[in-house]
Amino acid sequence: MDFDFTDDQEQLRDAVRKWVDKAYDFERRRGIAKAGGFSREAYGQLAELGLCGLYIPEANEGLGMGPVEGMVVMEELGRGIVAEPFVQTLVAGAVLSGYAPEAVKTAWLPKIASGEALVVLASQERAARYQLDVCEAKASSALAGWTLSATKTVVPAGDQADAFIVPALAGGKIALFLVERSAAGVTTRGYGTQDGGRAADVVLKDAPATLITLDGLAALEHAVDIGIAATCAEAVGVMDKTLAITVEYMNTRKQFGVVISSFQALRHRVADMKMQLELARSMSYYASLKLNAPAPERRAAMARAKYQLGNSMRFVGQQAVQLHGGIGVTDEYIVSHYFKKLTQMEMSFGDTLHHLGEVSARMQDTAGVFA
Amino acid sequence: MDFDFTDDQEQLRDAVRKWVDKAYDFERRRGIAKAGGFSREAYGQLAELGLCGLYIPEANEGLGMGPVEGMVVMEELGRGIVAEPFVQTLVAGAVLSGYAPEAVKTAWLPKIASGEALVVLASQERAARYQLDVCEAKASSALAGWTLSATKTVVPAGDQADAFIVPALAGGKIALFLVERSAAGVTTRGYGTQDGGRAADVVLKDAPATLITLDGLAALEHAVDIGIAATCAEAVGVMDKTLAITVEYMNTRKQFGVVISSFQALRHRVADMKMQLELARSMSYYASLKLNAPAPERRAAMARAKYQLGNSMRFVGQQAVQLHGGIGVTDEYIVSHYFKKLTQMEMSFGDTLHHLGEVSARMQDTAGVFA
Amino acid sequence: MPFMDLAFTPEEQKFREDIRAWVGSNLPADISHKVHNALRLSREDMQRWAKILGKKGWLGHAWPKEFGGPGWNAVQKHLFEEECALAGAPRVVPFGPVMVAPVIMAFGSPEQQQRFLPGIGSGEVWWSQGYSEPGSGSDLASVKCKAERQGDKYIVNGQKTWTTLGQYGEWIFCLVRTSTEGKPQTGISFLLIDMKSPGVTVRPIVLLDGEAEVNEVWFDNVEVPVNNLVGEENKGWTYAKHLLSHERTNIADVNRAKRELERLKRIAKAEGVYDDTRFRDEIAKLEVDVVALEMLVLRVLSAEKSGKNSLDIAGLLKIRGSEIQQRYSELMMLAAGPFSLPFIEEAMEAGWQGDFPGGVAANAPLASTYFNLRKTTIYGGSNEVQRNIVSQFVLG
Amino acid sequence: MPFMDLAFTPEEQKFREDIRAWVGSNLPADISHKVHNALRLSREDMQRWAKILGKKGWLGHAWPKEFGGPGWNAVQKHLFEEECALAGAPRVVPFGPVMVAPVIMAFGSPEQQQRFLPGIGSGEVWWSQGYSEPGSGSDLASVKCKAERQGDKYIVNGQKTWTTLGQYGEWIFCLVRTSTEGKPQTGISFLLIDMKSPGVTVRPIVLLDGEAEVNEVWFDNVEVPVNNLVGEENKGWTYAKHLLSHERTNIADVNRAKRELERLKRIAKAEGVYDDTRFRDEIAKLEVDVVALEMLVLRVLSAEKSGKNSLDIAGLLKIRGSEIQQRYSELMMLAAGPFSLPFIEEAMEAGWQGDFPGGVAANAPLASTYFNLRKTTIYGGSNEVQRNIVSQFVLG
Repeated sequence: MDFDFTDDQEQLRDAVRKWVDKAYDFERRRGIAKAGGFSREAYGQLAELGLCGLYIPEANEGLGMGPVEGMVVMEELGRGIVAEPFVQTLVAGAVLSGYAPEAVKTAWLPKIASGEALVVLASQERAARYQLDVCEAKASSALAGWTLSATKTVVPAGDQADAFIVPALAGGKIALFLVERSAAGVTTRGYGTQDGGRAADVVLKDAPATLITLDGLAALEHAVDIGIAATCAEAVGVMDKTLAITVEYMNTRKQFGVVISSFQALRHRVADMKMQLELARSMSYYASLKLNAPAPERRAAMARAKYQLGNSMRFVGQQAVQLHGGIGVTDEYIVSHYFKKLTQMEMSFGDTLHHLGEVSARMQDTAGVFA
Repeated sequence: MDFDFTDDQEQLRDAVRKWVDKAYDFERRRGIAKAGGFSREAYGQLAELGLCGLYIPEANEGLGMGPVEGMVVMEELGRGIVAEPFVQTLVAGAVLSGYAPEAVKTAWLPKIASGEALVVLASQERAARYQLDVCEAKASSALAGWTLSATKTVVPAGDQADAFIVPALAGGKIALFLVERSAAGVTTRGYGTQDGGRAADVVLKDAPATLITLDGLAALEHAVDIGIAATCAEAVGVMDKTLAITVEYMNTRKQFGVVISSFQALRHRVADMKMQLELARSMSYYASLKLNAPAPERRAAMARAKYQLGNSMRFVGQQAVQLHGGIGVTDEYIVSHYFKKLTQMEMSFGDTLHHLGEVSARMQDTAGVFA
Repeated sequence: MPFMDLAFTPEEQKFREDIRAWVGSNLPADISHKVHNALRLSREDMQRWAKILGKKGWLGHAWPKEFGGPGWNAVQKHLFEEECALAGAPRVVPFGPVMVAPVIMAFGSPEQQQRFLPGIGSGEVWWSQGYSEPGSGSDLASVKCKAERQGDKYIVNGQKTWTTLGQYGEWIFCLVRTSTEGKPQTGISFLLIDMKSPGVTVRPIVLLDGEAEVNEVWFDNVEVPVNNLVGEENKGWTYAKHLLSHERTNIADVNRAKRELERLKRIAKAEGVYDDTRFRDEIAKLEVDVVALEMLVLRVLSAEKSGKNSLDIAGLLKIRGSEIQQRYSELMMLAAGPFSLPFIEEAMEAGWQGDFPGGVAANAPLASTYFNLRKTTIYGGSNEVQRNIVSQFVLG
Repeated sequence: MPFMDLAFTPEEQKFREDIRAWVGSNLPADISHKVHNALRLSREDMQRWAKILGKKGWLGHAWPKEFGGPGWNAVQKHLFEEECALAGAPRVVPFGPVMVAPVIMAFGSPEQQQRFLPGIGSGEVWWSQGYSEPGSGSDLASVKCKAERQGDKYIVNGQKTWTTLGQYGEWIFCLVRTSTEGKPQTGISFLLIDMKSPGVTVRPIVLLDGEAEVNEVWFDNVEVPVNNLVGEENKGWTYAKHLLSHERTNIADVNRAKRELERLKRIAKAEGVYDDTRFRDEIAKLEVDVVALEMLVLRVLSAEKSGKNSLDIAGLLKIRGSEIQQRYSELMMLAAGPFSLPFIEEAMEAGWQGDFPGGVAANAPLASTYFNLRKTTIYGGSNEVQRNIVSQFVLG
């Protein structure tokens, strides 16, 4: 039982933090959001730092690192509310490494690791909401190979990605496929998202596809769990910075002749924010450290973590705005952007009520971290 | 639309308040609780005030008053956390008046009105919890009349009452009966309750019974709704006094050289208590004013009211203790008795989660008081 | 003889039905469509409805008869506001008819009353409010914007902010500092300023939802005739407080809450979560919250009508009303979940023909509304300030 | 090389298993039965277990080796406490081994150490705490209880209160005022007093659950030898603070919370509400709360073990731990609902053969426990004081 980071992990953290501080300040982010919510250039810089290969084996030109390194990177990207969907890169790297046939790995993993290819999960369908086993997309097998017909929506950076990981029904069961955006029958329509990022609707009409695995639901659940752990870590970074911004403001801003940090009711609110942040950080550790556990244990842990993080994100985001007063609801001042990011993350990979349901359904007689 | 009390109602309020202040102070209440939780003498004084006939028609020697008068009386009894189960007297008066055959009315209503007879609802069974349609008690009909076999538990003042109103299955449907405590086959075992009052287990073995109505579920629901409205009003009185006690304490008690009412975080807590009190008072009005509405509307209103009251009671009670600090958890100081009363009332006639379920199940497309 | 009764009297019912009928035939359908779906309202939309009300004499529906108002009591005003809200009428922009008009009536000269009230009552002239300044926050008496008397003019220099819809304003009523002696409250004056005057600059502030709902207003040597001073110099704080005391039950906005709760149920059904126990329970909780708030409002109205009880619970109405606004907007957004996340500004315009992700264009404004309504616990005296006030009332 | 890992090391696992085996064969079944069912523990029960631990050398399980402790690190201490809690061992009465012993070790004379520590470590001598006074509340430095030096004695006059289990106490460590000069903190001394001394009176305070868990202790010209003074005169506040700094992760009481959460699930099943979505969700929320608290505790332990991170979150542990205690006791009571309401004192004794209303005697203590645990957010520095401390840490 140990929660110390290794020196290598600390160096990784420093490298990402430095990049965020220097290369991804508020003005650049604002520009990226205005320009559509995704910057290939910024994404390329993440690749240059070597981050895109984090979860990819060294054999496939990646770094072969694990969940703790992923957590460290996501925390730091969260502190800068980086709009590029790096969570997706972690998911794609891990899922292809873990489930794809050798040929797919060889073809795609080095490109993902180098940043040449952005691969994202295209799973959201209208009828599914947060349920992973609801899928209307259909896969057909013919001599020439698989083709997919599907309508996927709110796909992260969907009109910028080079390929999609797509769940679709093959013979009544969910299988997982890789579809290139440039393939025939693929159309995308991109738009900005509330958090300043980018997404797209992706429509596939008999689009040629490569099979990743026929055991698609298990792989999809794993993918989402990687996404949950990464989102939890990202949220910790966002909240940590949100609290810091709020503290700085409260120690500067005066009302009735004194700094507002002198009002006890507001001070206690800050104590409650700190509580939520530390509970969230604890559960983010828990999520990352359970990411390699057997599926039922892993799924239960992710639900618990995302439930805690959802509550924390909502409280910290809302209170940060409230404690800022009027300036908190302006576009000009940075805190509202942190708040919007937290809001969107609460709805990523299942919201708080959804995960409460998961926790409730998976409850055992035992209790605690080791139960 | 009017929420003014009439002069008669104000006089009624004054009369009850005076009695509570003079005749039912903390020391007397403590004595009653120690002696078992029910005082026939105190109950007799309520009867002398004419209160026991409140819901009984004048034709049956009652006052023929309505829900608003009931509310006024219950608020004042609540302020004194009167342990005698006056809610039951309102319920019995209304249910017998509304559902019983003429002979039963003539026999019992004048005795209830005069205080000679205490009649209480004996409905709680182990398997039922808060569900009214769960009933294992059985009624049998023979030449000599009805007999009942039942085990009812936590019956208010059950070993002190003169008769019980008992739901039991007659031909597969719930009917309502009157059973005298002195009847053959009736045994009771009394005990104190957490709020300083009294209850009993009541076992009926082929006990002779008088039929009140075969439409027992409707009558039972009505009885419980009368109980809910009365409990809501009582709770408003309890909370009103609880807040007053807390305010007085906070303006006296010093910490770090100043009265604790000068700490902003505690002041805001008091504002939140006031909020809960006024929301509760509003919903108590709502409950009493909907008590004569058609059954579906009435049931929905009672669920909404009890849900609000439950939340308010919990918050006000817990915070009152907290704001008192150590002295708040002693038996010696009065506030803990108000807290325990509020706790028990939350579980009377259905707790907060139960009524949330009722509100949810009865939800319509419309919204608001008049929807 | 008054007695406790939840039902409105037959006269009140008749009044309500008359209002409902009139609103039903006079509220333009294109406007109510926007309101019911939280789509963008233009200046023209808002003013069109104001003028319709003005023509009927109901824009100043709370005005006394002597100034051309209908002379309604508190319950009638409430019923009017409720019928307008439920029908999907836009909220009346309050700065003219609700805020400055009562001050002009109470403290303005007859000349000012004749000059300004008709344009306010008809909806012709758009007024803005100039109270807040950068840094003032909840401390409104910290006015810095300066008005120096020079002959028959004031020369105004300074800045106001958070001026709601100020980009449309033709006139603005301002608290200005005319003296720096004594307590901050004593040197404030109440000035009416023509926003077309040279030296007035309006700069929109973009809010977190991307909309420019509020503004900064700059005054650079703006000349204002002294007869635009309301009442006496240095007494403006008194008038401003009078104005604030006019904000009563409408601060709770319970009528809008009822309309939006019904909309929430429609959204939850469309999104398939209405029958999910967990989500439905959240709506059920809000349902009770709204009923309790409405009962609280009705109690205040009853007390106002009868003058019998004194219920000093305006702070509670503000706190609870704003919390409820935030909660219904949050639940709407959460109901749509991922389908509330695309930010497509055009989709917030009525008549947009595009295909919104997930296929339901009604989801387009949900997140924006949630973001926008964070303001409700901040403005109009933050909820923290309201709790100070409530606790002062309870604890002394 | 340390690296992030949730699992305990094989050595730690082995340690845990050894503890578990020992506790399994040494904890008397009648005692664990009472703990698992929240039945009344007698003085004899508590002391019996203390002596068993004492004999093994584990009553002072956090003591350094030089004073006869096992010399465990933070994780080992945690594992020991966890195994004891999960097995249903009574909490060790902390006043002797956890509170006064470290002060005597750090500041007491060798003579005092030899005189007092063996009796504490063996569980033979029952110690009480004399900190709080009437009116002192969270302001512990406002000590009024007076000790006047007369030759080789102090004459002690005054009153202590909230003395937990003081009715059983043989010795009491007290903060007493030996000087009224300077700041309140500077004139306080740390005195060890034999409770059998003439002039000591103990009066139980009945709490809201009807139990006499705490006491008032009166000192009427009590003579205390000066060699019972720990450390220097007027430096007692420093020693008391040292003692408070020893309260770390165990203040969160997460091990007990885990045990009680499992008990809550059993009660919910017995009462038929475990499969009710609404009730079950409340348990599920608590389940996450407990895991999050445990992770927070583990983070602190890891930091203590490695000395690498500094995590000043003791205040958070107190706040969250106490809230969780209150919540599980509330849910247990609500699970039983009406069947938690009878107040039958005899039913809280082990072996009671009566028929509890509803038929489940395990419900008898539920409401009492809920009432009793209201103290947890008040004592040990109220949660309001803890929030002051946390915000001071965050905001400066």
